Amino acid sequence: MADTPLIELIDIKKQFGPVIALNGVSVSVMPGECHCLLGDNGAGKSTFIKTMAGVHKPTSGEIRMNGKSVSFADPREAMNAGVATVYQDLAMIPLMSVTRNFWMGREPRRRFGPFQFLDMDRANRITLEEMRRMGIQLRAPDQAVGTLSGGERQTVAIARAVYFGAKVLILDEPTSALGVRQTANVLATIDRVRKTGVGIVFITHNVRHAMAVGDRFTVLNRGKTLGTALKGELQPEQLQDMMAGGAEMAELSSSLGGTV
Amino acid sequence: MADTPLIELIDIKKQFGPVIALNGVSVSVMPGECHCLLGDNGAGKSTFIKTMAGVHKPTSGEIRMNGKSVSFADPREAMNAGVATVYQDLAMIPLMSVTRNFWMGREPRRRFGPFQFLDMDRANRITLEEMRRMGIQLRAPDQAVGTLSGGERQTVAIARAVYFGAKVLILDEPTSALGVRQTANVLATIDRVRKTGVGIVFITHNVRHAMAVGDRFTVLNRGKTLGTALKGELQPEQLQDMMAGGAEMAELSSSLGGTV
Amino acid sequence: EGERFVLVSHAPDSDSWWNTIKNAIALAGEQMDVTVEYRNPPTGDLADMARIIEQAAASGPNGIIATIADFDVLKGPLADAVDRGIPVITINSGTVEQSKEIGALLHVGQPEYDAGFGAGEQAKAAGVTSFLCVNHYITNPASVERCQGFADALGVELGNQMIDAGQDPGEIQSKVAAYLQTNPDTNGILTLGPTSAHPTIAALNATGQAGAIFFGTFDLSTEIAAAVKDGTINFAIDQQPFLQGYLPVVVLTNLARYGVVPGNSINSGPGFITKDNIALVEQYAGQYR
Amino acid sequence: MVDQPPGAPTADERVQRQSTLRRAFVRPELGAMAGTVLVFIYFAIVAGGTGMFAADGIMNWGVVSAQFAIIAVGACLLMIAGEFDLSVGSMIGFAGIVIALLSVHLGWPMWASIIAAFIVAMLIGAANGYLVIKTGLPSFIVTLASLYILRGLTIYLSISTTRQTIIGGVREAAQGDWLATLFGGKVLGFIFYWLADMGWIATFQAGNRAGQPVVDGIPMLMIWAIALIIFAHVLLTRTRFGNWIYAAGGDAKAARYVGVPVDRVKIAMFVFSAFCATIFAACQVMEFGSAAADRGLLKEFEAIIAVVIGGALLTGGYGSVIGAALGALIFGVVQQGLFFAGVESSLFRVFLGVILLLAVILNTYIRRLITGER
Amino acid sequence: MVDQPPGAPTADERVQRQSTLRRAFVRPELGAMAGTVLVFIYFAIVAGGTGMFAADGIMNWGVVSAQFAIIAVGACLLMIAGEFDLSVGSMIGFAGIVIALLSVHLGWPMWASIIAAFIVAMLIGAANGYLVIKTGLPSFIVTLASLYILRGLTIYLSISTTRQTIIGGVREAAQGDWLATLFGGKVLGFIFYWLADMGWIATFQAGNRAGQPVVDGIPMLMIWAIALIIFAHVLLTRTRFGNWIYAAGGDAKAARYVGVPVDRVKIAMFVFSAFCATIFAACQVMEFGSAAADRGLLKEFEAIIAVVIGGALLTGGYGSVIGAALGALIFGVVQQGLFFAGVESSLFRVFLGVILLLAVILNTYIRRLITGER
Ligand SMILES: Nc1ncnc2c1ncn2[C@@H]1O[C@H](COP(=O)(O)OP(=O)(O)OP(=O)(O)O)[C@@H](O)[C@H]1O
Ligand SMILES: Nc1ncnc2c1ncn2[C@@H]1O[C@H](COP(=O)(O)OP(=O)(O)OP(=O)(O)O)[C@@H](O)[C@H]1O
Ligand SMILES: [Mg+2]
Ligand SMILES: [Mg+2]
Repeated sequence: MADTPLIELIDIKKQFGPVIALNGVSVSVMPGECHCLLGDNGAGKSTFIKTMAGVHKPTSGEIRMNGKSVSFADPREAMNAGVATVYQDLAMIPLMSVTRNFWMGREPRRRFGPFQFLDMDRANRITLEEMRRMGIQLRAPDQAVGTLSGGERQTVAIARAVYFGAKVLILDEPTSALGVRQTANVLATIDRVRKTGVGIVFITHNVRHAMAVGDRFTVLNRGKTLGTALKGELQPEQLQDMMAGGAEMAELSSSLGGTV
Repeated sequence: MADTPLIELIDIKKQFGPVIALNGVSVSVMPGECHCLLGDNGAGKSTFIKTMAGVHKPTSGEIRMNGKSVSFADPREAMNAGVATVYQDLAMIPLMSVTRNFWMGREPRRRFGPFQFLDMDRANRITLEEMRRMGIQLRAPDQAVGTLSGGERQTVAIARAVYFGAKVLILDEPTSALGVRQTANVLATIDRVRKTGVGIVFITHNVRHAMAVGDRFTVLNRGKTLGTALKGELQPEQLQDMMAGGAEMAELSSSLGGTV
Repeated sequence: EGERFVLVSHAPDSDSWWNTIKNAIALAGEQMDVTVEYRNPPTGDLADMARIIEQAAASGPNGIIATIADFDVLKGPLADAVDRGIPVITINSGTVEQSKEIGALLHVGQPEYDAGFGAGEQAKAAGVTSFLCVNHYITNPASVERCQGFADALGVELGNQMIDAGQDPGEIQSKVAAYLQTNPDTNGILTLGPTSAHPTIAALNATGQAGAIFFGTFDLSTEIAAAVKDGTINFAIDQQPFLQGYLPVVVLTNLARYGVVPGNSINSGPGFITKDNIALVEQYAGQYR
Repeated sequence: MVDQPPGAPTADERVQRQSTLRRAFVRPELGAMAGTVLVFIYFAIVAGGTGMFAADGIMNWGVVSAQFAIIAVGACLLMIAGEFDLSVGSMIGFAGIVIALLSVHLGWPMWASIIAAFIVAMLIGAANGYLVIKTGLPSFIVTLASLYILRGLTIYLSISTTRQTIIGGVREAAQGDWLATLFGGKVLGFIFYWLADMGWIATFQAGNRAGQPVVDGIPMLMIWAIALIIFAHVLLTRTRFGNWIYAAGGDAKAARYVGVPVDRVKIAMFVFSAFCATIFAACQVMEFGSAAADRGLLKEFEAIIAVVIGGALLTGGYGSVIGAALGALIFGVVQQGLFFAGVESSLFRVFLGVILLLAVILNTYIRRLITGER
Repeated sequence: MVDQPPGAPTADERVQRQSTLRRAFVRPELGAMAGTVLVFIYFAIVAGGTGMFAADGIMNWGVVSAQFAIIAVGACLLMIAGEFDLSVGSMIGFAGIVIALLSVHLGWPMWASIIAAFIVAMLIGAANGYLVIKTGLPSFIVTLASLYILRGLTIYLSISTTRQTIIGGVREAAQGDWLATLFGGKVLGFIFYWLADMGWIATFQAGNRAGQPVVDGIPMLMIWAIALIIFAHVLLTRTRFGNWIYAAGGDAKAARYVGVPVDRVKIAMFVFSAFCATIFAACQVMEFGSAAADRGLLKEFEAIIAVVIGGALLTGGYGSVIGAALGALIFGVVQQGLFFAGVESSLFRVFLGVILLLAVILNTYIRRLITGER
C-alpha cells in the first residue's frame, strides 16, 4: 500500500433542507484497499458516497485526490477523475441493451468527416469481452439488460466501472438484493478487482460480508463517523454493536437467542 | 404445538408461460411455529407464498387448512380464511394515511340507514392503539405512510396482519431493506406474535436471521424443496450450503477467507 | 352616448370569416360613439354560446346582437334577454321567422340552407351534375345545411359528396385531390369558406383542373378574390358580413337614442360575386368584404 | 423502500420541527381554496360593477361552473383511481346524439331514450376500463383511441341517419316526460319569486315576462352538480369503496395483495366517468332541445385541468372531490368573469394556462408536505 | 430489482428456448412494419383501381404522410427521452402566425421572419423543457398549459395586430426569397418530365396544364420529412447523443449517475420538437401563402398516435424513428386511402382509433419479448 490515499474526504457535511444527512464524516481510501463503510439504515452511507461521486455537493468539507483538493461539479467529472460508482439503485436501464448500458455516458466514437459516430462494433466487441472476463456469457451484446438476472446486472455495473479505469470503485450495497451464490460471486469479483490496485469503497449492512473482503472498516451512525479500524482490530460482534448502539441490541438479542 | 397443521401445501407446482417457478414444493405450518423458508434468489420463495396467499393459483397441487382442502380465488378469500401476508414489496401505499393503509381491504363500517359508511373514529382509534402496542408512536392517524421509515412501515404491515386475526402470518423478507436495529425490532415482533399461537412463515436469505427465530427450516432451490429440518438438527453452515449448492461455495469462500 | 352593445357569434376563436364583422362593429362603434363587444364560444360549442348570451344579458347592455346558429339552443337565452327588456337583433344564420319568434327587433342575415340552395341553382344552370362539397367544419350544423341546400337545388342525393375535410390545409388539399381522382365525373365544387377554399384552389392548380370544374365558394378573402379573377372560382357567395355587423349597431344606437327602428328584416345576402363585379370587392376582401 | 424518508414521528434530532399551524392548513384542497379566494377578489375588483355578482350574474357563472363540475367529479374519481379518460368530450357528443336519435328520429319515448343513452355510454366506459385493465396499456392510449372512435361514430351516426350533424326537436319530444324534467327543468322557483317580491333580486322590466324575477329557479344542472359532488365526496372519504379508489390509484399491486378488487374499482370509475359525461349530455340536450355532433369538444382537457387545479395527482392515489369542485368553480368564474370584465376573449386560454401552471406548482408543494413524497 | 426475470443467458433448465427465427424478426418497428404491409394490401384490394397507386395518387398520400412524419419525428425523440409535448399543434399555429405577421404585417424580409419564427418557437420549446425539468411536473400538465397559452396568444396576436385570424399574402412577400424556397418549392421536376416523356407517368389530358406530367416535382415538405427521418435515425442509433436520449427516457436518475446530462438532453428534445413544428408551419405557410390561427389543431395527438403506432413506449426509453415514420405513413395512407376507397369520410376517425388500439397491443407484446419487461 502506498502512503498517499487515492481519495480523502475530510469532515464532510451535507444538509437537505431541514434534514442533516451528514454531520462531519472523514474517510480515506488507499490503492488496493477495500474500505468498508458500515452503518444502520439512514446513517448516511448513500449520501456520503454520492458526495464522493459528484452527485451531491457537500455543504461543507474537503475532498482530496492524490493529495490535491478537488471539487466535482457532476458525476462525469468524478468519473473522469477516476471515481466510479455502482449505485444501490444500480444505474442500469432495463429497456436498453447491455452494450448501450455498459458505455452509457462514455460512448466510444469514431470520426467520420466532421461528424463523430458511435463505434458500435468496437463497443459490442469490448462489452462481450469484458463480460466474458467477469464470467458472464451474453446471448448477444444487444440483449436488453431487463433480461438479465440481478447478479448479472451487478456484474455489468462493476465491469463497466473497472473497464473505465476506475481508481476508486464505490459499491453501494451490491449484495443486498442477491442470493448467497450471487453474493459470493460479487465478493469474489471485488477481491479480484482489489488485487489490480483499485481502491474500493464497499458499503454494506452485513458485517460478515464486510469481514470477508474488507481491509479497513468505518462505521457511520446518524450522519457521523463512529470510528475507523483495520482488519483484525475488531471482532464482528464489536462492529455489530457499533452499528446499532450496544445496549439496546444486547437486550433484544438475548430474548432472541443472541444470534442476530 | 398441536398435531394438525394450520395450513399444509402439498406438491405445489406453478408455471408462468415458459417459466416453471415451482416444481413440487410441500410445506406445512403448525400453530405457534415459525417456519423459515430459505433459498437463493429466484428459488421461488415469493411465488410459493403468493400461492399460499391466494395471489396465484397453483398449476397443480393441494392446499389444506386444518386438514380440509381449500382453494383461494383471490387474496381476500385467503385473508378471510386467516392467511395474512406481509409482502416483500410491502403492500403499503405511501400516499395514503396510516389508518387507511392499516384497514385497506377490510375497512370497518357502520350502518347508517340503508347505507354503510366507514367508521373512521373507530379505525383511527384502533390504529393508534395497535401501533402503540407495536412500539410506534404516530403523530396522527392520518399521517401519510410515506412519512414513515422503512422499519415503521414493516411494523404497520405486521400489526395489520396480526390485528385481523391472522392464523398464519407470512413474512416475505421483512428484514431485507432494514438496518440492524430495525431488523432486531422486527425479529422481536415476530417472536412476540409467534407466542400468541399464530403460525409464521418467515422468508429470508439470511441464515442468521432464520436461526434467530425459526423453529423449522425449509430450503427451496430452483423451484424444488431441498428438505425440511427442525431447529437444532442443522448448523447454520449446513443451511448455507444447502441454499447455494455446497461445492461451488466452498471453493469461493476459501479464496475469500471462508466467512461468507 | 356611450351605449354598450354585445355581439355574440357562434364562431370558434379562430374562424377568420368573422373578422369582417369584427371590423364592421369596430367601425360602427367608432362612428356612433358606442362600445361594441364581440364574444364567441372559444371552441364553437353552441351550448357555451348560450351561456355567453345569458352572461351578456346579465351584464345589462343596451342591446344584444346574436346569431341564431341553432334555434333550439339559443331560443331560450335570447328570449330571456328580450324579456328583460334588452333589445335584440339577430344576424347571420337563422331565419326571419325564428328571429320573430324570439322577439328580436329584426334579422340581418342570410339563411344557410337558402344560400346553399341559391348556389346550387347557379351550379345547375352551369350544368353541374355531380359535385364535391368540401366541409372543413363538419361538426357545425350550418355547414351541413349549406351542402344539403346545394344538393337539393341540383336535385341529387348529398351522400358521400360531402367530405369531412378537417382543418389542416395540407390534408384538405390532398383529400380534395384524392376525391377528384377517384370521382373523375365530378364537375362541381362547393367550399364553405376560406379555410377549405384556399387548399381547394391549390389542389385544382396542382391537378390542372383549375377552371375546368365549376367552383363555387362561400365568403371572400384575398385569395378567393384572386381566384375569381383568374376564373378558377366561378362565384363566391357574399353575404356581406359587413352589413351584419354594422347595421345592427346603427339600428340599436338609434333605437336607444331616438327610439326609431326599421320595421322589417334585412337580407344582407346572398350576393354572388363573379368575375364581373370582383373589382369592387377585391380591395377590401377579408377586411370589410 | 431503499432511501427512507426522515423518520418524522419518533423525535429525531436531525429533523427540524414543523409548526402545527402550518400542518393544520395543509390540505389537498388548500391550493384550490387559495385560488378560489384570489379569483373572487380579482373579479370583485375588475368586474364588481358589471352585474357579475348580481343574482343573474351569479347564476350565469354558477351554471358554467356546475357544468365543469359534473365532468370534473367523474374525472376526479377516475384520476384518483390512477387512470384518466380522454374520451369524456366525445362521450358527451355521443350520448347527446344517442338521446336525440332515439327520441326524435326513431320516436322512442324520451325516458327510454335517456336510459338507453346511459346504458350505452356506461357500457362504453366499461369497455374502456376493461381494455385498460386487460391489456395493461396506459389509459392515455386506450381512451385516446375511444376519443377518435366515439367522435367518428357520432358524426357518422347522425349524418347517416338524418343527414345533419345537429338533431333538433328534442324539447318537443320531451314534453311531459317524467325523466326529462329531471335533466331539463328548474326547481325552487318559489324562493326566487319570494326574493323578487322582497326586492332582493331584480325582475324583468319589459317583454312578456315583465315582473318575473330574472332568476326563476335553480336549473337541474346545478342540482346534479351538487348532488354528484356530495355523492362523490362521501363515497371517497366515508366509505370502504372510497378507500379502495385511493388504494387502486396509489399502488394497484399493493391494493390487490390485501384483497382490494382493483380491477372492479377501476372499471367502475371508468363507468362513473361515462355516467357523468352522460348526465352532462342529457342536461344539455334537454336544456337546449337539440344534440349536435360537436358537443363536448376538448371537454376532456377541461375536466382534467379542473381536477388538477383542485390538487389531484395526475398519476393517481391522491386528490379530493372538493378540490375538483373548486377547480371547476375557478374555471367557470374565470371564463365568464373575463367576459364581464370585458377582456379580449382569446386571452382566456392564456389565463387558463397560467392558472393551471401556478396551481399545479403550488399543489405539488403542498402534496409533498403532506405525503412525505420526494 | 426484487423479482428477477429468468436468467435467460445462462442455460437454465427452467426456461424453454426461443426460436432464433422469432428473435431475428423481433424489432421495435415490427408492429409498424406489419401494419404498413397490411394497410397497403388492404388498399391495394379495395382501392387498387382508383389511381391511388398511380404517380399522382402516391404523391397524394405521400405528402400527407410526410406532414405527419415531420411532427412525428420530433414527438418520437421527445417521447423516447421520456417526455411528451401536447403543445405541438398550438406551436404550428403560433409559428405560422409569427412568420406571416413579421413578413406581411411588419414587412420584414421573409428569411428574417422565418429565422425569427424558428428562434421564438425553439425558445418556447426550451421554456417547456425548462419548466418540466425544474418543477418536476409531468410534461402532460406543463405542455397542456402551453397548448392553451400558445393558442390563446396566437389568436390574440393576429387579431390585435391585423384584426384577422387568417393572414394572407405570404406568397407575394416570399417572392424570390432564398430561404422561402427551402420550404415552399418543389425539386427534381426534370425527372418527372423525363418520366412523363417516357410514358411512365401520366400527363394531364385537359385543362390549363395539359401535357404536363401529373406530378411535376417533389415538394420540399417531403424532402424535409426524409431529411428529418434520416437525421433523427442516425442521431438516435449512431451517436453518443442518441444513446443519451434513450438513457434519459429509460431512467433519468440512472443516466444522471453515470454522467449523462439528462436535463440538457430533455430540454434539447423539447427544442427539437418545437423545431419540427416550426418546419411544419413554415412549409404550410409557404405552400398555401397564408397563416391562420387555427392551424395545427389536434396535431399533437396525431403526432403521438403515429409515434405510438410506430412502437415507441409512451413512458419513454424505447422506440425507433423508423417506426414513427412508418406510423406516419400508415396514418397518411389510411386517411387518404379511405377517400380513394370511397368510404364515408367521417369513419376515418373510427378507423384511426381501431388501428391505434391494435397497433399498440401488438407493439406491447413485441416490446416485452425484446426487453424482458413484465
Ligand atoms: N435527497 C434527499 N433529500 C432529503 N433527505 C435525504 C435525501 N437523500 C437522503 N436523505 C436523508 O438523509 C439520511 C441519510 O440517507 P442515506 O440514504 O444516505 O442513508 P443510508 O445509510 O444509505 O441508508 P440505507 O442503508 O437505507 O441505504 C436519511 O435520513 C434520508 O432520509
Ligand atoms: N409473474 C411471473 N411471470 C413469469 N415469471 C415469474 C413471475 N413471477 C416470478 N417468476 C419467475 O419465477 C421464479 C421464482 O421467482 P420468485 O420471485 O418466487 O423467487 P424468490 O425466491 O422470491 O426470489 P427473491 O429472493 O429474489 O425474492 C423466477 O425465475 C422468476 O423470474
Ligand atoms: Mg443507502
Ligand atoms: Mg422474493
